[in-house]
Amino acid sequence: MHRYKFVLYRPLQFLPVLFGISLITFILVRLIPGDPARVLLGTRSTPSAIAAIRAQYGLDQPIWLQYFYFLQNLAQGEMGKSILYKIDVLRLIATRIEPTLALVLSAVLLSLVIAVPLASLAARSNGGPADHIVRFVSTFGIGFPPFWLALMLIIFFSVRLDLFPVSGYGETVADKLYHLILPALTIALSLSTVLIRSLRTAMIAELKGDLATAARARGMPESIVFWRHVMPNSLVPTINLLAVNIGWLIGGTVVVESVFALPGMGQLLVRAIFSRDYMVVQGVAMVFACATVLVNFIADIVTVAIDPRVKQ
Amino acid sequence: MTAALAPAWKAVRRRPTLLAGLILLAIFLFVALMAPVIAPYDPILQNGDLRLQPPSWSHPFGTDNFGRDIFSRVIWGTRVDLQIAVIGVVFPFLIGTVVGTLAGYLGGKVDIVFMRVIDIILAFPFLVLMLSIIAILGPGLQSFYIAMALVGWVSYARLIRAQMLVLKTADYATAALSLGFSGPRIMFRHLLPNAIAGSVVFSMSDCVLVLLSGAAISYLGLGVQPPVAEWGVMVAEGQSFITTAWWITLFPGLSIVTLAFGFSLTGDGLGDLLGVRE
Amino acid sequence: MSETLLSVRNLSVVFAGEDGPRTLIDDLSFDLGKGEILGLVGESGSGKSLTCRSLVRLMPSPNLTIASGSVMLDGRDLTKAPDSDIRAVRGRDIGMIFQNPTSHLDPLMRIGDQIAEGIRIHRGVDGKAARAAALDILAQVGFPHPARQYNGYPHEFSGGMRQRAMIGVALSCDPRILIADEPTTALDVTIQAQILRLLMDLRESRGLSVILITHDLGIVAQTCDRIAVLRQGRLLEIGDKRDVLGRPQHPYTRNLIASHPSMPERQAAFVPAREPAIPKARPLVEIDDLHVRFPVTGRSLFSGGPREFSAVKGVSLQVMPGETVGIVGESGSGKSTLARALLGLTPISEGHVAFDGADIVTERAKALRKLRREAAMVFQDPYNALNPRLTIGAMLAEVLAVQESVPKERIPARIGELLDLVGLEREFAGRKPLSMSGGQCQRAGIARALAVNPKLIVADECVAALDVTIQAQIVDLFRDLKQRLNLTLLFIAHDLAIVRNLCERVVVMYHGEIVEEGPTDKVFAAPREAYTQALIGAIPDIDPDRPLLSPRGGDDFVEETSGLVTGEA
Amino acid sequence: AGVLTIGRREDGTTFDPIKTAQNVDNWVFSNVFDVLVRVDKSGTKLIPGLAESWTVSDDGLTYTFKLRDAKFSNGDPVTADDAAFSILRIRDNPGSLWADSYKIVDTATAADPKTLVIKLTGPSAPFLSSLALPNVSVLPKKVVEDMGEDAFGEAPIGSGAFAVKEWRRGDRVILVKNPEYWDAASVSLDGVEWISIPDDNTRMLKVQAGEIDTAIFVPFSRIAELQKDPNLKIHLDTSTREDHLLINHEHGALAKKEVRQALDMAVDKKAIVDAVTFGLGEVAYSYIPKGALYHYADNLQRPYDPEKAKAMLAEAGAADLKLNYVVNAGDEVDEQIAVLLQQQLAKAGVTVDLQKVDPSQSWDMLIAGDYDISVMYWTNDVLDPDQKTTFVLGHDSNMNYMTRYNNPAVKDLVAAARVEMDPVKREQMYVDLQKMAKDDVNWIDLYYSPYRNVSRANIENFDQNPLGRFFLEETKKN
Ligand SMILES: Nc1ncnc2c1ncn2[C@@H]1O[C@H](COP(=O)(O)OP(=O)(O)OP(=O)(O)O)[C@@H](O)[C@H]1O
Ligand SMILES: Nc1ncnc2c1ncn2[C@@H]1O[C@H](COP(=O)(O)OP(=O)(O)OP(=O)(O)O)[C@@H](O)[C@H]1O
Ligand SMILES: [Mg+2]
Ligand SMILES: [Mg+2]
Repeated sequence: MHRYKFVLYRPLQFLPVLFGISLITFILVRLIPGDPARVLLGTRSTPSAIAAIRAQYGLDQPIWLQYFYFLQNLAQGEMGKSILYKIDVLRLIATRIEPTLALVLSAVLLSLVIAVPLASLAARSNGGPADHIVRFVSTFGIGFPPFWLALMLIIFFSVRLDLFPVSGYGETVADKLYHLILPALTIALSLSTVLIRSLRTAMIAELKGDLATAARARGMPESIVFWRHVMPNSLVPTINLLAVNIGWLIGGTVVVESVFALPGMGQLLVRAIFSRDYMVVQGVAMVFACATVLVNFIADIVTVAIDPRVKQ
Repeated sequence: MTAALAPAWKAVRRRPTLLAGLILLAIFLFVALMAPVIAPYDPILQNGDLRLQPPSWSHPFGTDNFGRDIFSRVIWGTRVDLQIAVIGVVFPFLIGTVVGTLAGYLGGKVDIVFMRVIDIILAFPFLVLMLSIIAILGPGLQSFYIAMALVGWVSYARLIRAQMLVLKTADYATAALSLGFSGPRIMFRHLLPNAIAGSVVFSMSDCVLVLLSGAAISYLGLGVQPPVAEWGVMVAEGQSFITTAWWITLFPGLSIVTLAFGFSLTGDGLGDLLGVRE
Repeated sequence: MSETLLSVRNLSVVFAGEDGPRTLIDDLSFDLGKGEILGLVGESGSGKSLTCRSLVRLMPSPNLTIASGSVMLDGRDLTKAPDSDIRAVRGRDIGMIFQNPTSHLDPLMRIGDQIAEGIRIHRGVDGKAARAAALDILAQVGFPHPARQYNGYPHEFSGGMRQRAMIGVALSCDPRILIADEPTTALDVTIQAQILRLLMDLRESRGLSVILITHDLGIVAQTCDRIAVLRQGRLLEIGDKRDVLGRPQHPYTRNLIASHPSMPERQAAFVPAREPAIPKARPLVEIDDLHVRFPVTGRSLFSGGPREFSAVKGVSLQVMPGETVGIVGESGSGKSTLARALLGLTPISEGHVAFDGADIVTERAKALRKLRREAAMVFQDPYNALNPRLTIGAMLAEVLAVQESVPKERIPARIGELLDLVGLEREFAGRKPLSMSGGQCQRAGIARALAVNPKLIVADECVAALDVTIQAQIVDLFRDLKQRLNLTLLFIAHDLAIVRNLCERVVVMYHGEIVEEGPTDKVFAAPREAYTQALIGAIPDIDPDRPLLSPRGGDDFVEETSGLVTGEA
Repeated sequence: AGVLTIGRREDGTTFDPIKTAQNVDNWVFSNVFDVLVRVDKSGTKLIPGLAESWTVSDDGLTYTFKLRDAKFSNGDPVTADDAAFSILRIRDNPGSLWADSYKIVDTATAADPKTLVIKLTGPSAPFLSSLALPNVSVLPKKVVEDMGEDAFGEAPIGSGAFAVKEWRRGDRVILVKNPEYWDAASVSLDGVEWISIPDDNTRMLKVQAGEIDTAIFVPFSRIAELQKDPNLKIHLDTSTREDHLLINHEHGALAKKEVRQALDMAVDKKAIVDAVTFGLGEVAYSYIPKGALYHYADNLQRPYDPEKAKAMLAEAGAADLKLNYVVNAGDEVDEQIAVLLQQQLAKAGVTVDLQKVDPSQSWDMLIAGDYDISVMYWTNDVLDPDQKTTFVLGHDSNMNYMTRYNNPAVKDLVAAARVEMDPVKREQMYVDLQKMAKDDVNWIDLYYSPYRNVSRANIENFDQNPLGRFFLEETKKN
């Protein structure tokens, strides 16, 4: 099983990446003009109050020292304290991570459920009416701004038809899933257009390719040619594309979270940036980065599992 | 000139997708260039008496909450949005091409360093970067371009690098080397032109991504400075009227979708023409 | 001819192009007997593959249609049979094996499963029985350890084994007719001989009828019963191989036969004008105990095993000015690496290479300057060797400009001269590689090599990709240039026949080492090493009466390539 | 009976009242904690809270409060000790954002379990009303000390009408009726859920769909539409919010009073009220908003007259005035005003460059004086006008709310009004201040606007006072 050996040593390669990200974020957020203390105090801020708050959160220390403390904390599995929420960043993130995770997962699943059959349909009727319709819809669908799409879905499905809740996040698992349908659909609609296009192209290439020819030359029925040979081979390039997109999604759900009032990480991040809650920005960035790295890692594992040629 | 274009025209004519895409883009370009002539009203002039008028003959797309003519705003917005799509892609494209070429061709340490940087950027949450840069430099297009350029080049670099890795083993690269051609000459004159097709095709879908990112930024209220007419901002601002004055969001929204459609079609067509599979 | 199994009558295939229809197969008729091997030969693009695909209606593109004619099998016309019937014919009656096993085998599926799949579908048996049958087939096609190799993936096997697997997959449906489309073009001569032998054995044991497509007359001569010669979609002649080879009717066939490197005429054309190498001259190229190692990628931090792979291990060689040296050896034996190392294109790990007295290791700058101006390379794939975006003229002009070998204003004239030298019309200066044939591209590549006024030309497999007739032309061109310009030529090939009739001296490489070296005629007449014997023995000779393989000559080497090759880098 | 669900923009940040200055937090504190002294519904009168009654010594330095029999939600009685602890804590705690406002407190002691004595370092007219601030709510000393501040900030114990049952961060705060509340009998709701729904559209759609009972922060643009819905009730409650245009008095021509007066005349406030608030706002003419104590209704209103403004500018030598206008990004209303003002000022020959910046950054720019004009707003936390007056006109550390307005006479009057204990004299002083500020144009008053809330038709008594407090203990869900 030496093909899978990278599972052991790859995580070591993550460390420099995460270190780089922590450093860049650290510098970046401190370059932003504005002061968390002032944001906290709002309109009634006075210089003495500001100085007190800055001292309390160590913001009056030299920046390299602040970074040193940050790393020191990190080594002990801590990420500092939120200035706005007054609790540990990790605890704060723990309370907000689930909706984002659930949203991304369900959106990805939903987009696969939409994309795989449609791409198959289009590829198999290459040049036919079904193909034209799928191509048109997927090409056209790429350009919809997500927040607009989201509002349209709410107005249509929730207000007109009263099928789904307008917004929010439920309490029980079933309730949560029910609340996630529309937000996931919003993301899935745009994600699936990308997947459809990639998958369809790969499938058409495979259907015309040597592999399919060889299978047909053996008298294999078209269904076997498609499902056993064309499909797996077309999936390989799509997995990577999907991984990249999930990476984007993880940090980019804020608009959908905001429209559907999902108490997730995206909203946390935006508010943290606006209120200069340095530690929270830092923590969320690290979590997002870890998630992205992890997704790519998983994609690599899946690719290796599907495609025996790939060596990492 | 015409003679040189003839084969290109022939190639385009045989591809309805490409043709449709190019025509769409050409229309937008025309509208953008001719905006002062085409637009019936001043896009930023407010008229308190004409607020929230539904579409009519005098205001085909209606008016917004300031009584500004949406049709004129959409037309002027073409300028800004075309610019967003193009500039938002050109810089990443240039940076990515150079980096990808160097990393792919030179390999070794250069490659390792660039690949690590790329790893970091890929894992870097885009939103953090975008919002920080906007916060640092202030909202507006230049911050947006910078943020896009800082992140966007990665895709191009990766595409070009992958091509370069293949092409540098091509016999004509070896031949050039054995003939004593300089590294830059081999990279940029011989290999790059053969490696770039994939990036050109990708840049079209990238234009769409840039447009949508711009719209998302507008949603968060960090888009272009008012009162400039920009579609993303128009959609975002018109949101509050979505149930009462649908036309405020619909027309700029449709413009984004249509322009994106134009880029996608062109990208598909180019991919077909250049034999690129994404 | 034995009882007719398949009968093709007046077959025409038309391509509906944008500039109107084009007939690609024109009124083709032939029969295939039971248990017969029919050879289909012809230059590239003559329609060999298309003909065979038409038999089972597997057109490569929907724009290609069978316009007329019939293909009769068991009294049915396959061109008119319904789709479901034709599907039953494919594989079950007519199996196909293809030139490129890598792309025709499913990379994601185990070899054994690919064979079992056909068995399950066509014979309707369950998984277990299918597996047993697949193991049986694996053994039949020469897998030494079927049970273990059943679970291998295509990429884990060598090219020869992949081709065997491909044949196994075709056999899984138990066909009566096997169409083999250039099954050995991508393989080394020794492996090629094994595969051809396998096909002949299968014909014996299963009573298969085989259509063997090839462009190598030698292969046809040694394996087929009858030969059909195709050109531009038309059948020029068909008949018993002895008749066709011995008394070719059509001038094109005669030309084809005359071009074959093993033909006596072509060998005679070689003038052993061994102007006794001027003894006082020092060698132009001196290679001394050269080692080239590549770092092995894909090894993890923790795994042991070698970090390096030696492609060239301790090679020493001297080439005198004006000499023509052939380097032969199977694929991967290090020929190209040696060539690249001596041109300073690959870092040298150990040892010395000197060009015209300048050592590339110790006096790198000087040696490279000399090399870039006095040595040039010609490559295997004529298309890949030319930048597709530059016209031939632009390409040559660039070389001349960079080398500053001629004054700027003389460049156009010089381009003309170069084109003349390699026998290309001057109008080719304005053409791009894609609008040229392989042979023309190869000439342009040679022109580029000549543009530097070289003392040394290294030709790496420069004719392997070309049709025999073109091959012969290029070889003649080299011979001519060599004499006119007093070139030193290092000619790398795995086709020994060509080396035999072009080179004075031959070097045989095996696994990165020189195993034999000497004057061509001597080596060919009396090879010392078993490996050389095997190589030579495996050359398909156009003489139909020579056996395909010198009896079990290369057995020592069969083992080398038959196992899983996963251990290799 | 029933649970009232309220949709708001943002989730709260903490339940430790001294550590936040955000309205989202304060509005919930009012329901969970109780203060010694409350502000009534009109927003202009102090009424008893936990203190049943109080007396002030003649020198105005000693306040004695009599506490009522109240209990925290954990059943412990509310004692004077708790009250003293809370007041000293807001003054002394390093994390307190309000320390400055309570520096006036010298000592706070429990004379007996139900009697609290507070001594001030000097007389202060606004002191009593500052005790109505939710941030100085009475906390259970023992619980805070046992749990630790941080833990208390997440799961607080208070003596308000409701108790925190669960806080799902980013999503909602779930409150249940506090049976120990001293007036529990009159509380009708079983509980309240404050739900955060950041997107304005979604929040409105959610009430329209009946998924929540009420929503606050209704955008101006949606009022008319929602009013038509028979299932909904729109609540436009008087607020103390005032939007104004800050002017940097130190920048060139803006130092001249005439120039500022000209700008005041060049701004068509009515047009802003119409376009931005859809007529729901009211043109502002004093820095003390309508609905607040000592508001001067007859203050000067300069007419809109761009021609005259232009002439005045020319006369003052500022004919081609160029102004740098810092706009808060992401605030729909701010951006709209900016666009309008730009066009209006252009009519008076003033060129305005809009510079949109992130809100947290605009603060820095205003403080640094890196602007010419900028729109800001202020909502009162306390009934007494002193707090705002000090910030805006008192020449304190904030440079008169970043305007750098400088008028020694005004400065002295502000200080005097702070210690004037006679309400009648004091009112006159504030009227004078309003006149003086208007004359100097310390800034340009733009408009007053109401709180805009919407509820389902079955919700009764869903009221907000001008200081923002929701009287949920009176709300009924039918
Ligand atoms: N898909 C296709 N579309 C159009 N023309 C085709 C297609 N495939 C093959 N042809 C044309 O058909 C002719 C015969 O091609 P075919 O592949 O049969 O040649 P071949 O004899 O097998 O050559 P080679 O030795 O190179 O394999 C060629 O002229 C080729 O250009
Ligand atoms: N850049 C490289 N990195 C790693 N290994 C290499 C590299 N180039 C060549 N090799 C390995 O060195 C060995 C010799 O390769 P080389 O190309 O010299 O063989 P060859 O004799 O020219 O074969 P062919 O007939 O297929 O051209 C092969 O096993 C090859 O895989
Ligand atoms: Mg062929
Ligand atoms: Mg080679």
